[in-house]
Amino acid sequence: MITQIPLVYYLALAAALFCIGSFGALSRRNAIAVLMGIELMLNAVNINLVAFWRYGAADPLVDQAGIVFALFVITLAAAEAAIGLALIIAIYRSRDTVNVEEINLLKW
Amino acid sequence: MIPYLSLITFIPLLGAIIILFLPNDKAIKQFAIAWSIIPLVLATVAWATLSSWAPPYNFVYNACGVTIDSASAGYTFGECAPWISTLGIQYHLGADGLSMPLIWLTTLLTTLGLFYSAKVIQNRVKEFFALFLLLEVGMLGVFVSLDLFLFYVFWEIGLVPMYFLIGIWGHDTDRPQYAAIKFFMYTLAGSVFMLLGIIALYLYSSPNTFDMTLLAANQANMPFSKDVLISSLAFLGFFLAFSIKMPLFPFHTWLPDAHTAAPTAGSVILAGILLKLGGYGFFRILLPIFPQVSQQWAFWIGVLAVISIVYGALVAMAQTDFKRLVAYSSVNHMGFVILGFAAAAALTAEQMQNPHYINNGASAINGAVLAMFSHGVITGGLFFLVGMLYERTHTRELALFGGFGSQIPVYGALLLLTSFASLGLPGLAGFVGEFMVMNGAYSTLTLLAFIAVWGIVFTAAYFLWKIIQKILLGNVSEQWAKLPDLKGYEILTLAPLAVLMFAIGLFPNWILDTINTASIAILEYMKRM
Amino acid sequence: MDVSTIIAQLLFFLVAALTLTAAFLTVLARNVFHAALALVGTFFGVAAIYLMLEAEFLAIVQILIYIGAIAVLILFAVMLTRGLMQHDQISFNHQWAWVALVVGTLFLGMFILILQVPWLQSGAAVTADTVPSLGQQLMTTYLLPFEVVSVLLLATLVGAFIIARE
Amino acid sequence: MDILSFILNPFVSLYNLIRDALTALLLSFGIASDVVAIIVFLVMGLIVVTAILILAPVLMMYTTLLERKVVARMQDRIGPNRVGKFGLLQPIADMIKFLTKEDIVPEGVDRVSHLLAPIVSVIPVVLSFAVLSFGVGMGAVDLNLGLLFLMAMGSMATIAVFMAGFGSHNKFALIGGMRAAAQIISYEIPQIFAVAIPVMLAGSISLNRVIEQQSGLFGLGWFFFYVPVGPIAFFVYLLAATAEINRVPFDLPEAESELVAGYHTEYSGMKFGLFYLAEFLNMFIISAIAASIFFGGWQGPFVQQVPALGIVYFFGKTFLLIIIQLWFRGSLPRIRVDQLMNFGWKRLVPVMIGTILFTAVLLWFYRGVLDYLKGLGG
Amino acid sequence: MVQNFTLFIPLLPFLAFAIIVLLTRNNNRLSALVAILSIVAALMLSYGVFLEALSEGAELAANPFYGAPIAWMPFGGMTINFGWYVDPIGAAMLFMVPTVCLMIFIYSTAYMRHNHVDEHGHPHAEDDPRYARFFAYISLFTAMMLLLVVSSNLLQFFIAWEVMGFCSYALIGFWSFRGRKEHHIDDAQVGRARGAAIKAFLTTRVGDILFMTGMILLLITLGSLDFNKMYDPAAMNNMLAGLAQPLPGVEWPVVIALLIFGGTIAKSAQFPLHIWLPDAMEGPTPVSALIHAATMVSAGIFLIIRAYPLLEFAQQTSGPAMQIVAFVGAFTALFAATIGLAQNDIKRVLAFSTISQLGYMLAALGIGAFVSGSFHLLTHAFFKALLFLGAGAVIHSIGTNDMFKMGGLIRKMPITGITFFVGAFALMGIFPLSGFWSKDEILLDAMREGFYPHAGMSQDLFLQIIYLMLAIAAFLTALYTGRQLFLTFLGKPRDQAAYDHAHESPVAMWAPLAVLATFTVFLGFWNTPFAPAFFHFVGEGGFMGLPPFEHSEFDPIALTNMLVSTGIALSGFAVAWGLYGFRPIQAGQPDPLARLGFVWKILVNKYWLDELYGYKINLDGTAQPGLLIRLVGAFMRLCAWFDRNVVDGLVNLAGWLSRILARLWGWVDTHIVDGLVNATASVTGEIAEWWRTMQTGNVQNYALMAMVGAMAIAILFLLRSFT
Repeated sequence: MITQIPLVYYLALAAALFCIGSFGALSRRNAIAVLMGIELMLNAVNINLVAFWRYGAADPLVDQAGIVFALFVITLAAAEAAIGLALIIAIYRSRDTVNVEEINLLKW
Repeated sequence: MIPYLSLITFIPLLGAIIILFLPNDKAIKQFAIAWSIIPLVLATVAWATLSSWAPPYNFVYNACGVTIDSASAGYTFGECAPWISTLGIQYHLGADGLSMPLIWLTTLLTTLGLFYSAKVIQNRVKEFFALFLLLEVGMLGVFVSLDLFLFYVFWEIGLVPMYFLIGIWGHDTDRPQYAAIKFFMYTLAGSVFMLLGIIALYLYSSPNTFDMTLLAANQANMPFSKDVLISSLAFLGFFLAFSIKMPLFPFHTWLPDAHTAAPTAGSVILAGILLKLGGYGFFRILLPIFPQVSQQWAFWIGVLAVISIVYGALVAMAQTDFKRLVAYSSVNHMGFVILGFAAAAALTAEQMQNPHYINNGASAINGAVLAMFSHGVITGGLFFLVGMLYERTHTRELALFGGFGSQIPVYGALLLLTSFASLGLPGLAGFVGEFMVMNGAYSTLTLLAFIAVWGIVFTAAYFLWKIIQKILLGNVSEQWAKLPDLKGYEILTLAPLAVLMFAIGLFPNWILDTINTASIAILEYMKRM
Repeated sequence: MDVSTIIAQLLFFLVAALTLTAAFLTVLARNVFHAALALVGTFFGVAAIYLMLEAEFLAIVQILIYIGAIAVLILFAVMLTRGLMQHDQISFNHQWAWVALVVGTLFLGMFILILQVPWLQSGAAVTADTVPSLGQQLMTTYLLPFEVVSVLLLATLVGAFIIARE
Repeated sequence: MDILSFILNPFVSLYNLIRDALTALLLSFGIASDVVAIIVFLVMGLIVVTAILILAPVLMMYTTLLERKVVARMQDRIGPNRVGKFGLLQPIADMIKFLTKEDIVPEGVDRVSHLLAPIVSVIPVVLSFAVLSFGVGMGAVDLNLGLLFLMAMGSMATIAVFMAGFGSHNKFALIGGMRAAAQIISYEIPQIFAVAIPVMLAGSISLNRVIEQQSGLFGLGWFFFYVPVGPIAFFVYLLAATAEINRVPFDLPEAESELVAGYHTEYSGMKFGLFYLAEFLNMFIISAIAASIFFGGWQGPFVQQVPALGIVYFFGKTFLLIIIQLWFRGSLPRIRVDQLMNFGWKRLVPVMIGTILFTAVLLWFYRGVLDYLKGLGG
Repeated sequence: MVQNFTLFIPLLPFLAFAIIVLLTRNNNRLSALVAILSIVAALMLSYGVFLEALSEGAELAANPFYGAPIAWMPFGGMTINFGWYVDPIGAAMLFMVPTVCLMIFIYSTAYMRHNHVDEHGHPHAEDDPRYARFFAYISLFTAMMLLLVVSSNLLQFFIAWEVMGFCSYALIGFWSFRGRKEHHIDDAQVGRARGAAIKAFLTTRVGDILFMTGMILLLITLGSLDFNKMYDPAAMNNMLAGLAQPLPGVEWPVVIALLIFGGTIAKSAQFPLHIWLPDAMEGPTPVSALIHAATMVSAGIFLIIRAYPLLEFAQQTSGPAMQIVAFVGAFTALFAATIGLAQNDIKRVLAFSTISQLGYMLAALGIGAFVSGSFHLLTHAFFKALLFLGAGAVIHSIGTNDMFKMGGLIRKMPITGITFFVGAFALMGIFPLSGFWSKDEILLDAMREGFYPHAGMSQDLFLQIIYLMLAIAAFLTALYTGRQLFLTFLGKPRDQAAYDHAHESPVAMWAPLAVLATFTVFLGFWNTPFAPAFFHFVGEGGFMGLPPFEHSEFDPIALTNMLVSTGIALSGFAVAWGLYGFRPIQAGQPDPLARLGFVWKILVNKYWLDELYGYKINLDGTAQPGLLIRLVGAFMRLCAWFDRNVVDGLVNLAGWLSRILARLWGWVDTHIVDGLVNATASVTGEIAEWWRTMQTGNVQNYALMAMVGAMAIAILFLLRSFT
């Protein structure tokens, strides 16, 4: 399997996924959708990490930095989702909205 | 390399500081318990790491410019930093099979003590828990330091919190202030002599050093070992400090007062750990650094040990107060530790050449250290049990009890277990240490050993007659008809100790393996006398 | 190009197309619930990509954590905040056009850049099970980050609990 | 192949027989050997998949019968006894009923979610069958991450529950779905912790390795017997897994007194049937996992000599555990939501963390003893 | 290869103990079931080992089942390992111990249910309040007995030995405390049990100390405690070279052997440490049967069996170790038999007969009749357990121990009565019960060695004395056993109320009796003078590194001995008949033997040994410590006074002196430095005012800007790398 697909494919896929994700993160009004966009971006990064591990590591058994980083990213994503969603729910409770544009208390 | 020992030692200090800023009693209690688990976990990991390096070690200890190869010492986790460089005082930590079990026991008993105290202590909570953690720092520091000066500092640190624990939280009927001052002054008097000894060692060593590892490794070439007077005096200083702490007859009278007056957790720590500081000193300092002097005085120390054993048992038998009885039982049991020391110290130069005697010497040291460990576990448990009974009945007068075996069966079962562990029933913790000590003692001090062994009968007698018969057997009087059995948290406090009693008694190998490496190392030092 | 290469590449394109479609749906769907379901699809696609990259462990972890935990959390949040987002409401904010422009540029730039580089065509063969050595490395080489992440997770646990508490 | 080994190990022998015959047949047609290998691989895969796809519904059908019978006996009734001897044909009648019932799609449902939810609920369960080991050498796939895979599949059930709850456009369904999801993700943690104990003892996360490690003591060296961690882990696993699949006493999402039928309120006909299928297969799967990792799976006395015994042992243990869950159902009342959450987070999780630490310490100190035990008589 | 699982034999009952204590202690039936299941499993396993051992035959003696895989106690370069060691005699024990234990477990399920009459006059049978605990203790006890039998070295042996001591303590004192609702025991019973338990533990502790001392000295001199090593003559010879002599003219081997024998003296209740065993009868009767008759006390004999080569070695090299053993044994056999004559308590008679029979075994071992002694150990276990259980059934049925309140019970309790007769005849040594064969062998060995020496040896006066003592003891045994039979089962009922109350026991109690009776009848044929199968198994394989024992042919001497010993037994029984059976004792009539006067008084008071160094426990539960204990108590009080007034007084004196000194000191003030610097920066506020308009407050806006910025930096970076 690995021998037949060039690395570029993965990178292109990851780039596309990253861009789609960032579009979602930057343009959706619903805070939860924003979070989903961020998750997509993190996934794109992970694809890159794993792909580089698979193609770049001299010995994939010995040098698993890519996998390890991907794992950490997943962990961080979980933490981020938990905290982020908790925040969203808290905001929803106090301000009755999850629209990001309406949550701008911190402006000048 | 993770600085396990520094972490273990100073994390409680950090906890004590944090406690000062916590708002309410509940938070303080929960925090203190949770926090004290951290050093326990670290100590467990450290011990596991140590024991996973099965001998022969494939590493070389290298810290503070001391390089010790695998043959002669089992130190690990070395940490070193200059401290007071003009005097060559260093922050030198290290642990080996001798200190590691005691470190672990300290962290365990502290956690249990805090856990139990959280339910019992209601006044001046913040001070209590902060002081308790501070106490842990002092005790752990003694066990980890390899520099005499540092050793002395930690030794004294431990005194202060204990003084307050006894003085403030002691039971009013037991003259807590008197007991606290007696404890403090007596121990301090001893440690002043130790300080003199330390200074003597520093002045009469070349190059001048406070480093225990260097002193032990090169003691044969040091000036103090060539000067009989100096080494005898220095030995005497250390010996006084340690035997007061142990305590050895006739320096033991602070002990029943302090134990009786202290709050339950304080008694547990006092009996479980503080006494072990003395025993630890015997094996860490006296044996490797003063092998000749030890050898000269071994017989007389053995005599004192035997007196401690037999006399302690007899005096314990005469007590009418449950807690005082348990306190005197410590004198009795610590006698075995010192007998182990004496037995190992009594090895003569030509006996050192015979592997047979070396093995029996190692047996004595192993046994003494294991006896310390299991005494900590068992007597810790006994003091918990005393405290639990006192919480219920508000008296410790043995004559008032009776029939509790059927009234509070779980308490009865645990008391039975702990008592039998204490009187040295094989299969439980107490026996293994006693057996090994006796093994060592018979090979060098045959006559003394034969006297000491009768102490075991007296020990059994006072446990059976005074504790089990008076408390558990007989009829329940109407007065105690509503006595409640142990609650969940009390069982939880005792459960780890009970498990340990079985674990040591049934399979002592896991702990002896660790201790044995240190014993071999100590004997290796002694060979160089 | 032999048959197996064609099959492999076809498979890749299939998975990639699925992933990207799901991703688009995630971003574009008006109904947040549907978006979340599409997100699950994306995660699946990424897991499949991992499988193609011979990172089975990561693929399973992806399913376990992303789908089993994160997606569920998101669905939860969607339900707890339900009723606000009406279907006829606009789902994009006022700067979406700018975003589209910037993101489009970014993608083009990255795509061109990727094509510029002579990447490796294949990696070394995986000779044995990677999981044990991964575990080994997590406990040795990457111990510190591992512990840091553990502490982070603990903090997250406490934090999420405190924030979401009423 | 001699007849004795065929009798001793029928399924594996049959599999090998077909494979060898097919290979020989194709080779005789003059097809290149590597192509033959691919074709044989595919065909054999197809056969195994078909076998599992037949096995799964049959298992489910007769588990329902078992449940009705057992619960009936506990309530001093007889249970189904009309269709067929002892009601043996009852499940088939039920299946026909499911298939022929009208498929109602209520108004206002979210059609996509509503339609997909039953299917999504079945997929992970059936996938789980792929890695189970039914007997000596009888697993479809020997995945080196088998247990992790099973856990992952278990966690996917939430999505289906959510889809059903949300898609039904019904408050009861929604509340049921949310309860189910909360419950599943909460109890997943102790469940995974509990699975970690056998994994630690075995030193492998592969289901097959875990089973093989229990071969000591004449096939009785089951991790359940590694007192005290084994029993603790098993009981926690049993509780957590029961909660994970929403069975009594943790069936809050379907609490009929409060929520009608929870997230599958709005389902009927075969869609409901699929949920039903998923529930019972889930029960089988968790029992099979428990049997494999705590009770040695197909390990037992003489299994090395008579591999066919392995199947008996495996299914015997699995069905015993299923009956235990039915016993729960027959005897325990449902608990409250807050009790459920408190129990999960404040009891099971700390207990399991402690157990894991204890196991680790045990492994540090007593690795040699464990190895001795594993080697005894095996 | 069942032998590799030998260590599981003790493990199973131990697990039962743990399970009962931790899990099932609140469920009586379940606890009993767990205990019985565990012992059945252990029994099956040990029968497996036993059969495997039998199949090895005499080969086993030279190559016993042995393994020591568990590293237990490392010190220095040495490690004491634990494991298993099964030689022929061990295998035979593995047959005997679980069998007897199983019978007693089954018996206990019924015995520990007490009949009592409630306030409405209805009879009830209810479980003892500590029923589950009872089974826990006896499971632990069984585990330890089995561990002792299979242990591979002396330390392991010692551990099992001591834990059995604990079990014995706990079980003797089983009724030493009571709650408010426990009717089945009274205050006197509580007091007696309490005293008896402590007495038993401490008395045996004295012996254990000696044993431990001997063991440690053995470890030091021999360098190992492994039985394999102990049975290695080459290793034993090194013992002589080790430490210096303890006393002039005394060598270590004899000292060690006698110290270890000290353990036996206490555990097997030999003179002078026998005083605990009669009082130990305060425990529940199954306990008396299990611990104080069949197994634990015979552990002491087993210790001598294990240490037999050491004794032989000591005898040959350094001193009369064997002779001392023989003499103590024979003396105890005679001594205890005399006391047994004057006891009225049905269990105490049996207790003294136990002491006496154990003395027999020791005498046999001491005169070198190794196989006969071992065989008597086996047969005695069966018939003594039988007797105790029968006595227990009687007590359970009529509610008293006093034989003078019994009489004629065989009509009410036929099965118990018949089995008791079987046991009693075996004890007397009546042909052809097992007791006859084993006792006869011992007497034969003594007679053959003493009166009919081999060529080249003169008649041995010592052995003749031993023979005579044993023969007199055999006569007395028949006498007091006959007395017991006539008082209990035959004659007229002397307490009509008790007699009417009596009834046959439930099946759980008489079935074990029947099984044990069967063994009692047939076990003896394992080792008859004509077909000594047991001898071939145990004695002929170069056992324990000793030369093989030789079994003499069946010759006129053997026949003579059989006739003589039968005659002794029958004459003893005849005397008993004459005193008690010919004219049955009536209620209130004194014992006919009381006519002996002062001698009788001595016997009733057990030679006043309790008053001398023991602890006398009265029937009403009070107790008087003996002279020795009073001395220790006085010394204890002296020590306490010394500690409080002299040692502590010195410390307080020092403290008082320094307080006087401390008054001379003053104290120092401390200054508190005050000072607080406040700094405010309004400039900061001004700057902030200007910058803040950049903050739109919209997070996505920020993020977009960040992204653009990042892209810009990336482009810059790319441009720089291109140039």
